[in-house]
Amino acid sequence: MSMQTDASLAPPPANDPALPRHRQLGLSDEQVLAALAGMQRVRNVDDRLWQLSRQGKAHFVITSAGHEAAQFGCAWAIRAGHDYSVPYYRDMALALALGQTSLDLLLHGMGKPTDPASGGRQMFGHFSSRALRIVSGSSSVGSHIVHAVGLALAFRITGEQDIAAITFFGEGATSEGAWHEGMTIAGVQQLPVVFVCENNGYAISVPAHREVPVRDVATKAAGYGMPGVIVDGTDIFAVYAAARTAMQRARSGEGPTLIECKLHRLRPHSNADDHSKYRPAAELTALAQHDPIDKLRDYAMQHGLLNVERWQAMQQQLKAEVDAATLAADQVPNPPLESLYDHLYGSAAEA
Amino acid sequence: MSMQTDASLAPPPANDPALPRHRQLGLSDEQVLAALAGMQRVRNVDDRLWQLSRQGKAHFVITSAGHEAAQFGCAWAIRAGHDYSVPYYRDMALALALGQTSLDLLLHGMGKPTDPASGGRQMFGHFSSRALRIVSGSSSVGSHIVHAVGLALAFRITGEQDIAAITFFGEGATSEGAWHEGMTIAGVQQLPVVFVCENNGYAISVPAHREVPVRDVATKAAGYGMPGVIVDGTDIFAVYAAARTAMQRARSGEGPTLIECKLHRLRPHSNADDHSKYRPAAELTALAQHDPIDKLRDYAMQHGLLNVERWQAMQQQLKAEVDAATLAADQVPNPPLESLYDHLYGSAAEA
Amino acid sequence: MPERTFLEAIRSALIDEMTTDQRVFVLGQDVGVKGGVFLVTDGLYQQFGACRVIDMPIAEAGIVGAAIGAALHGLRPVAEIQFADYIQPAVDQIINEAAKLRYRSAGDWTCPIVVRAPFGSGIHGALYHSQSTEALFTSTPGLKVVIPATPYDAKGLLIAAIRDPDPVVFFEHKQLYRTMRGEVPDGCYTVPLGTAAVRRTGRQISLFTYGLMLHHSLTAAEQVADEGIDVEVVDLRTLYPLDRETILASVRNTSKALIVHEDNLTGGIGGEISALISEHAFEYLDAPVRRLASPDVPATAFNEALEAHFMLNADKIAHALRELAAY
Amino acid sequence: MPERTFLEAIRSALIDEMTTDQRVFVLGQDVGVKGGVFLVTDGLYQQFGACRVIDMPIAEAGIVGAAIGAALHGLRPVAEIQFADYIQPAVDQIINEAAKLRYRSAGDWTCPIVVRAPFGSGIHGALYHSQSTEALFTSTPGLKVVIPATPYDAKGLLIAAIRDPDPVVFFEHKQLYRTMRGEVPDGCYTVPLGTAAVRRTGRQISLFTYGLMLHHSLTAAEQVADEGIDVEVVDLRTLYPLDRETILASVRNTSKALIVHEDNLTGGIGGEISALISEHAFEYLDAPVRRLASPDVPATAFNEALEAHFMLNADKIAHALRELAAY
Ligand SMILES: Cc1ncc(C[n+]2csc(CCOP(=O)(O)OP(=O)(O)O)c2C)c(N)n1
Ligand SMILES: Cc1ncc(C[n+]2csc(CCOP(=O)(O)OP(=O)(O)O)c2C)c(N)n1
Ligand SMILES: [Mg+2]
Ligand SMILES: [Mg+2]
Repeated sequence: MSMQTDASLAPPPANDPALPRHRQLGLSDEQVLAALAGMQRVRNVDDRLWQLSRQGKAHFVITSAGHEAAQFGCAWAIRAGHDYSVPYYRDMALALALGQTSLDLLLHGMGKPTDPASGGRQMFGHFSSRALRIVSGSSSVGSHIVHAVGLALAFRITGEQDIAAITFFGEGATSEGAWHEGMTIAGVQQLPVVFVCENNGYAISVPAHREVPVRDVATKAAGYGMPGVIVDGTDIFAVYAAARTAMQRARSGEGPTLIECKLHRLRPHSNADDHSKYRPAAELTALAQHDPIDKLRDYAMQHGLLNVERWQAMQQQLKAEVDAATLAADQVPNPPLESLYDHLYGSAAEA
Repeated sequence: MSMQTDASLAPPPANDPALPRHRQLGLSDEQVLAALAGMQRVRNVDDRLWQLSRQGKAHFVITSAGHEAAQFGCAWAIRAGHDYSVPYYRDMALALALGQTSLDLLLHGMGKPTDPASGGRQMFGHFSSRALRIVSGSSSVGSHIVHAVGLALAFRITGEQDIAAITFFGEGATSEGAWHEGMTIAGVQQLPVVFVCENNGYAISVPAHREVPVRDVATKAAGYGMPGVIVDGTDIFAVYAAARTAMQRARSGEGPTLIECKLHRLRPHSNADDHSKYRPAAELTALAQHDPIDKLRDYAMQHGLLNVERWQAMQQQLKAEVDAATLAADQVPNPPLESLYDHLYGSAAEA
Repeated sequence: MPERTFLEAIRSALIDEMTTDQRVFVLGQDVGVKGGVFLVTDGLYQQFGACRVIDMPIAEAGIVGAAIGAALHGLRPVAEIQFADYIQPAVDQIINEAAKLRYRSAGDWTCPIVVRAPFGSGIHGALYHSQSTEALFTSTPGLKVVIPATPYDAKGLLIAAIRDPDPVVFFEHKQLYRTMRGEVPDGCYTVPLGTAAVRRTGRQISLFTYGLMLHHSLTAAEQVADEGIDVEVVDLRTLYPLDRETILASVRNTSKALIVHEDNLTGGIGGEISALISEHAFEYLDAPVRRLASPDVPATAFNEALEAHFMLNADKIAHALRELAAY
Repeated sequence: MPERTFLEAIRSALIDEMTTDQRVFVLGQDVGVKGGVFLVTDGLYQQFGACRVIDMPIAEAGIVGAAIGAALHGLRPVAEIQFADYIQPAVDQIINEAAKLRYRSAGDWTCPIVVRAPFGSGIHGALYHSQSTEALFTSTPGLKVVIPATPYDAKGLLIAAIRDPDPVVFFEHKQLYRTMRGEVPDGCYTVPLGTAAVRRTGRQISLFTYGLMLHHSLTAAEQVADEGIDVEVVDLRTLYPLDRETILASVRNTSKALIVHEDNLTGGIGGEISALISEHAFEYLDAPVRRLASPDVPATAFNEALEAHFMLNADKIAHALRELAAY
């Protein structure tokens, strides 16, 4: 279990306004630094995948750059391996925060047979691990929400307490019929599930005002009988506070919550996309101001958790790590061809 | 074009609070009496269909009893043959209000080749007439909403002004993914379309609190960037006022509206249903108080539009009418068997 | 052994399996207090409670998707789609999600769900309460498609489907619900998925069919037996994956094949079976493989005369058998 | 005549038809400023404006449903589904609504829409950007399913589809978009729906195929030609309804048939074609009708080696042709 996920087990937060924000939330300095390192780690993997794609070694990259604080903030509220996470393709940072490694992600990106998400079967972006209770998804936008709802329904049926499911999606996904059906079932039955919208203002090229009929996705929550919360998705502490409250609500039987994290997609949708075609130049320039890693780094420095030297050392170490992971992933040979036919059906013994 | 549909062309309403409600809304005494007669006419057809089903002459009945005021109230705001109506199976009263006849409905119910809705192909409840711009629907709940939205999109594309589409559905249908997608598109593009929910509190046997996550369906409107209006669906004038406002909004380019008509299904879902199994006895007894025909009749009497003699005469005449229509429908012979293969594809000439 | 209708057999499967296995639960529209629009789940709500017999909103993708999610946590959901005609909004969940979960996670996750749906015509259901929609699912690796024809099989196959480690779409012919009776044991038993059953042995023609059409086919086989035409009738039971061995063994024996299904002719499972026979038993064939199916129109019409004209029956099947015998 | 890629041919069809007919418009995800994820609609937004080139929310049932509604008012919508893998949420609208509108209203209403979707593997798209989903639609009376293989046909068939009075699902193979070039006239012309094209005449084997596989098949036919195997290659172009006459005429001439498709073997259109041939040309056959198709797994894998192993190619087709010739 990753360090981040311990946060939700932390002692009740000390709400002393004199304390720095993370201490108010009951987070230790180490936890903050671990999150910062994790966010930078995943950004390095992101960088590396773009590079590998230009080299023809990774055929698909879908970035999490700009979304890291939202994903790490939520991860603090998730007990990986206990609560279920149902992510979407944008959630590389979440997968790492929940316990997957850079090597895991690179094996996935390079389609290697030891890819823990899919054994090299799925395109990059389909994070999965049964051990960590990260649920395997398809690429079909919005289709996974209902699985989180079904998991929550299962807890209701078995009578399990103190457990929740949490699912992630873009604002574009909230237009899908399946999303609505999942929200409806969760609302009718007041199930222990948390819905996290990573609202980056675009569905590929389509700006939010052409795909979402309201300014704030959180507004939609009222139609499903659940609270809707808006947070700054580039502020890891704001996200954590909202996610923790929502998960606690869910775990204690008070019902579902919709959290909207407002944030920015810092890079094109994928390596097949050129966002300069549809995003104004000024908007692209301004993106640098919305980097959640910079924000957390500055916070850590301001509060004396970090200094320039230590940050540089951290970065160097993380750089070495991704190099090593890339090398290791690259060396994994292709699977035997007959493995194409494996895992189509189970055996009766399983049941 | 039916009498009811002329109402929307009436002079601006006289808002004198001293006037009876229908006059305040610009409706003449004749229009009110015509609506009352229409509602009773359709109730008679309803009665007759149940009877015919017991005789094995109509194989499916789906009642509009209890929904008549909502449907007639909306019909006053629709210019049949100009605006498009996209109904659902519960909308027999609407079909009649828009210009279909008792004979049309009985031909449909008896599956006759001269059934104007489908030539005897569809089960009863699939009202359709291109001349009246009543759009043919399937039985798939919620799937027709998007067609109304597409019609509204068409007006936008062609630049037609002063025209709107209006669609009808139960509260149960609002859980369907397709409903959500239609609402979303209408909201994003602010299209000239009106959504009317006939909320009778049940989806077949499932009570609203098990199928709709909010007390009022109108609450959902906010998530789609449109106003949501609640009206007493047994009060024809309240419905008309809301529908007229919504249609005017749509026609003048101000965008969509969701109207929720609260009302009661006075009979079982269909002839295949026994609602005593799932509705409390007290609720069934109380249904008699929610009959919209009684309400309108009492109103007409109170305001001197009607007296007991005239009401009795009206009823007798309507009874004779449905008898004659039944006889006429029953005499229509079956279609030639080869007609099963007609109308599968069009000819190039059509295009 | 107690006699039960087809419908009672299915209900009995649900009750017995829910009693045996706490992981099993039922969800769908009107399955609770009402007991389902056909009363298949009648009494289950009272017996097992609202937590295991769950009335759902009108949201087919949500129903199947929720079943998938619950299965991920180890439960055994049995989802009811009220009519096979309304399974379309759930196609994405069934084909792209349930059927691919095991494969896409290289065996890490599995998805043991059952999706039940009544199908077929003959109850005046017209275009949208009569469809045979099995062809939507018989080209999806990872899925199983099961259609029982007898009360005994209905119970045994449903229990097998619930216990199966993979997703199963389970179609039940509406006309069989109350008209078909047979001996059905108390308690749990299974009929294996993926195996066809030879319902009548014969030497001249192999007739492959399933669902209601099995019964019309057996009647037809008796009709032509008097004329010296000896028909072997095979009940496919599982349409995906097909029991190739039984199909091929039968046709190698008889040398002629007729496939009968209520689904439309074009694109129905008949084409696949015909192709299999051509590919693997060509040298045994004494005649073209024939298909008899519903005409290629959207579905049966409401009008009684057109409905009767649309539907297959024993006479039409007997006619096809005679033609094939005479070839 | 100008040379165009397959993709440019499709774009040219849209531009020419939108110029000619004001009723035609395009709707889908990212079709506007971005010009579509494959750039098929690149420039259309600038040329025809936001009213006729409409970016839509991620709502496939909504997109197709809105197209249906607009068609009811007399417009000619061309809806784009971003990948054939995401057409599933729209299956209900296509099959239960569009395809049945004319029939269910006894001809009162009609539904002339086109639903375009890129399909097929070979671009490292793995399980959800590679599927061949045509089999979902080839059992639906009222619908037409069209799959072009050449730039000339892509334009002519698309214009014919737009002008057709009924709903058409139009699949475009992603691998052809940029790799396939050919002469494509300026201005509007049509290639009739429902007719197959004999791309290569031959006397020994009829090979039936469509889409990308046509090109692999033609290569394979050349490969085996040197060995004295004379193959007739038929491009089906319309999968529903099939051009039975051309199929049967060809096989009656050659006496052997091979069907090649990228879709999974089981449940693909191959079964239907094989059945048709068995039923109507049995006596002409000198060998079993053979099918060569993708293996029965969910779709191609992301791993390059597995992807290559999954995919059909000219060598595999040539191998099948040799086997059939030797029968
Ligand atoms: C059902 C479906 N339709 C379309 C697509 C193509 N597609 C992939 S990502 C995407 C945009 C999603 O936008 P959003 O939900 O806002 O997430 P973001 O990528 O912005 O994080 C689209 C349209 C898809 N994968 N699935
Ligand atoms: C897609 C779909 N699912 C299920 C059904 C079965 N069904 C028919 S009517 C109905 C209830 C609809 O309830 P509501 O929308 O509230 O309308 P009401 O009948 O109460 O007027 C259901 C579930 C259907 N026709 N279509
Ligand atoms: Mg987005
Ligand atoms: Mg209702």
